[in-house]
Amino acid sequence: MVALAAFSVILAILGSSIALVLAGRWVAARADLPATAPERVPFSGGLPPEVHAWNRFHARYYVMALLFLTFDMEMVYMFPWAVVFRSEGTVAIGEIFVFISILALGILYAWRERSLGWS
Amino acid sequence: MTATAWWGAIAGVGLAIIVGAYLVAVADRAIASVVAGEPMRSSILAGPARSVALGLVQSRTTTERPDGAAWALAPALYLGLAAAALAVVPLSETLLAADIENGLVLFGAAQALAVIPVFLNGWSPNSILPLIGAFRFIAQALSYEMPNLLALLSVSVPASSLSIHDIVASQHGLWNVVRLPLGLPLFLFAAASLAFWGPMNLPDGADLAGGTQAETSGLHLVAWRAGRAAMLVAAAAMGAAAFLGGWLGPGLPGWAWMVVKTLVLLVLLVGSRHVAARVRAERYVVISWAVLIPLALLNVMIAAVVAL
Amino acid sequence: MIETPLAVDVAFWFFGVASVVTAWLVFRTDSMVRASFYLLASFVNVGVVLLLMRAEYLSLILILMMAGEMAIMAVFMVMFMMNPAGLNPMNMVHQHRASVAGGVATFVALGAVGVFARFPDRPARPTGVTFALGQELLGESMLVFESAGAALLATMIAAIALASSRGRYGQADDGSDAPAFDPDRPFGDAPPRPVASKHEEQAGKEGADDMHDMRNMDHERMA
Amino acid sequence: MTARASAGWLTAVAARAEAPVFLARGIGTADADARLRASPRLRVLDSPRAAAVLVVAGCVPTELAEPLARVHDQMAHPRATVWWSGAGDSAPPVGWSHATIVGPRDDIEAAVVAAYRDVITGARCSEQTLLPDVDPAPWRGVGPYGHGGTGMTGGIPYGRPMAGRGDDRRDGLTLDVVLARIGPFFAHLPEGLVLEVTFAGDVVHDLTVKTPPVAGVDGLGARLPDDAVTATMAPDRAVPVAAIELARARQHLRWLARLLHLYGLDALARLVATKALSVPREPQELTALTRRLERCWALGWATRGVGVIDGVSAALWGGPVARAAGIPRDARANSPVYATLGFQPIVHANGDNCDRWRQRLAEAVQAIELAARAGTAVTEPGETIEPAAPPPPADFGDQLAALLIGTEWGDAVATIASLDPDVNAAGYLSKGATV
Repeated sequence: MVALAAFSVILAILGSSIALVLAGRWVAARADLPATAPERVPFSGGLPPEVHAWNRFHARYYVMALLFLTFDMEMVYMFPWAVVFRSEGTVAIGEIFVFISILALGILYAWRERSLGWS
Repeated sequence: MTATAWWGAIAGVGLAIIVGAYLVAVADRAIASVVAGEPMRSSILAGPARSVALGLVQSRTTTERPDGAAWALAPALYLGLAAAALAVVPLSETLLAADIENGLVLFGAAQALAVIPVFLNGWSPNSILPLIGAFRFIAQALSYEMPNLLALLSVSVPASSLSIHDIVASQHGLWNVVRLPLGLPLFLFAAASLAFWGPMNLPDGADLAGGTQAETSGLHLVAWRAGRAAMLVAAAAMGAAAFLGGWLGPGLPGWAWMVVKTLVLLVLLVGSRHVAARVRAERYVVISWAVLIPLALLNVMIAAVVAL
Repeated sequence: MIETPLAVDVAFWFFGVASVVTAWLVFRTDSMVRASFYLLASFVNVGVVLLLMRAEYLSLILILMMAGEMAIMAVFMVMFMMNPAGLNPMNMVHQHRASVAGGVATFVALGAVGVFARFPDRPARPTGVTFALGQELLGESMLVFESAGAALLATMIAAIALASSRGRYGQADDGSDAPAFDPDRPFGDAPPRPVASKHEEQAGKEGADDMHDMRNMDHERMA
Repeated sequence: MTARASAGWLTAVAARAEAPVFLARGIGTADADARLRASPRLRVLDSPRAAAVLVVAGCVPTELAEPLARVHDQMAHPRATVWWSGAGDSAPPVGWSHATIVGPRDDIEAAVVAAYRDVITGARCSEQTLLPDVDPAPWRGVGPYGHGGTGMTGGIPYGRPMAGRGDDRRDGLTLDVVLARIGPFFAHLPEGLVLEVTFAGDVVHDLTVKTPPVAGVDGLGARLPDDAVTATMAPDRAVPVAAIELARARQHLRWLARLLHLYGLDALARLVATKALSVPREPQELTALTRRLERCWALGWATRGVGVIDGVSAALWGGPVARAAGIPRDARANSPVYATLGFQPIVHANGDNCDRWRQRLAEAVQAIELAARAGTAVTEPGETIEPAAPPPPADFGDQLAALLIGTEWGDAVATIASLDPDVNAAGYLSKGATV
């Protein structure tokens, strides 16, 4: 169970820094006066907004996001391969070469279809 | 792991984050005054402390209908993830906050999770300029997470382990920056992109009037800047451990070498802000997919050949 | 029975319940962004429970992948769902009775497996999970590894072909007429197209096609 | 006296920090930006939220008073205002009685730092809200779903409507388009310019230029020699060439400082701002700066091929924008006194953002050389002077719309900044466009 103690350190660090920042923020905000209506208007140079800023934002990189999903999957296989590579020897080189070239083909196709940038 | 070691680890990482963030602010001001051709002034050392005091004095502004909880969580989660990422990096052979067998994967997970608070910091104020900054950052983080992970992966191949302690130990004879020349520049460029520092500052750029922090002030802004500085410190520390041989080095004790190497990389990362102009979002994303990821894959192949 | 210290039990129950609560919140919240990040929180809690079961690599890689994927899900949900930030009330649950019945049924089934099945009494090895996975990948299930690569390539090319609006040959909808929306022109009844060169034909289109030419103009400038 | 100010030592430390300043640029004070940016004791911010001191530079016409009051209210407490009257010494309107008044020639830096120190330590109380505290979007809870909509859409939730859908120009997805008015005091647009931008994502879907009608600006006709070069005019008196060229160099350096800040190079912006305030006599200093910017490949990489203006529209813009697009039109070319000084117009080729900043930097270096060589040479009366920043063409709005529709917002701001239209000088603001 020794290794779990290391993870408890990580969770404690994460929890304590979140708690510290939220507590500091709460203490600092206690002395603030409540914001009046003009103070709450979002800033865009001085004029009030017409509509809520939250909208169905037309993110232009949706094709690149789909490409990212497949590369995220690739990482799942690459980490274990990296760990056992030295003990497996040359067969592992061949295997990863095939794996990487298949995925590089995907990037080449995406780049040639000009779908990596803003569509 | 005795209780004292447990508390010592947490206090140590907290201290490292605070000192590291302060050093980032001081280095930023020092390099700025050198580039601007001004004489060194005492306010460079005391400046960050004064701006933190200003943050405590200043009130926290809000917008008409924000997503309050998400807005409050954003800087806190970002600082927490930076601290978790730093906790995995060993200071010396024995001084290690969290000796985890898959330390590299945890560092990658912390940097991947760090996308969420930056998006929330831009999404929550319900104001158009931060919103654009938030969506820009997702494009940037998605495309620069791959070179980051692949650069780290190439380092774990010769060490045949994902524990950063073993990776540093595997560099005993030869540092990885020599063995895998492509690795360090790729990693620094990708890490600076994930921390959106300097030329990669798309989400908080001046063309969006401050981007995700356009509606923030007071302690929220101080926490946000501390989180960004902490993420830079984590990236510099990981770069030093993975590529510059961590605590290895003649003469000085282990932890001194690690601190020196981290500071060198930190100054390099911080200095990039005053050297290069901000990139254009579209070109920058295409560069990652078309150039950096193939290079990173090539780097993994080189690591495989080298490690045979 | 595997003897686990108290701290691990407390952590297991805490993160287990947290995972269920955040999964429940996914359907109780109006905002799409909050829904996707509650789902991420639920996955991260499941990741930590995996950690307690000593599957260290699987939990960390789960958290790493889910972070990227939930960010993408948030972007897509905000883009295509109707209520990006929950300012209007949102109700994502349909057929209440059927879904409640389905939920209870699956819980009972899984609970039964959990309680009555005889699990092997061989605790997972504390370290070296990644090493074992690696040997498995390079050993018997190398076929799985390589076919996964081919499957990933197939998904990549399919996603790009379907999603991108313009390929290297130009607009994806060139030559196909948008369905007519005005009632008096029945669907599919495209006006007879004069025989003309491709470029002239686009210029000749009337009405809302200046948008089309604008896009072509952008297209040339973009190329 | 907010309760916070009583924590003595904390405010004392905070008072010695760099004063966060938000600059609201009105009409007439051209070098406000450079003066504040050059000072190491101030930090000029792009958003008023984190600013403690609002500096109002120049005279703010009555139409911009309401947006100015809103920018003032958007600042965090404790806040102070410094009214820096430009050429026309207009006193601040009635609501601003608490502001510090600073004349055009006084030391603005000291005044801002003093105002900041007083307001942080509590010696001067934080300014209250100027606009009436009535909720601008009052209607929140009416209708079956508490917002007047039906089912899960529509209505005015929390008093403001949601964005509507619109067909897209680039990839045809009909998603939301957001109408945003990028206001008169946006840091990187020309003074007083209001852009009504419809965003489809971060791409500009539609753009109309709305500049507020500014009555009474024409009274600024009598321009100081310092700004003689900003308005196309043929003065009936002889003007020393050295004064014209130094003013031209100063105008270009001011503009370059703002552009470098837009691209994130804050330290370089401060360096160029200090050079803009005291224009160096010999050109070596500037040539070193030119080499540094040329070597900064990222600046070229970020600006190459963006905002290309060529052909007819470049000729309409005139001045450095035309010369950067290859049109060698320069009023100085056919003036005899410049011929004696051996003046050759500088021309660049492809008229994109990159060539425009190279053009202006080269012209600044050339202007300093001319000023050094000119000595006491003067222009003849009635000879037209080539303005450093000529007024924008008449159809400024349509030009911008044609140029920027379909581009990403970052490129759009960079392109507008690279044009540097001097909206005030031509009295352009007095054209009847409503906010």
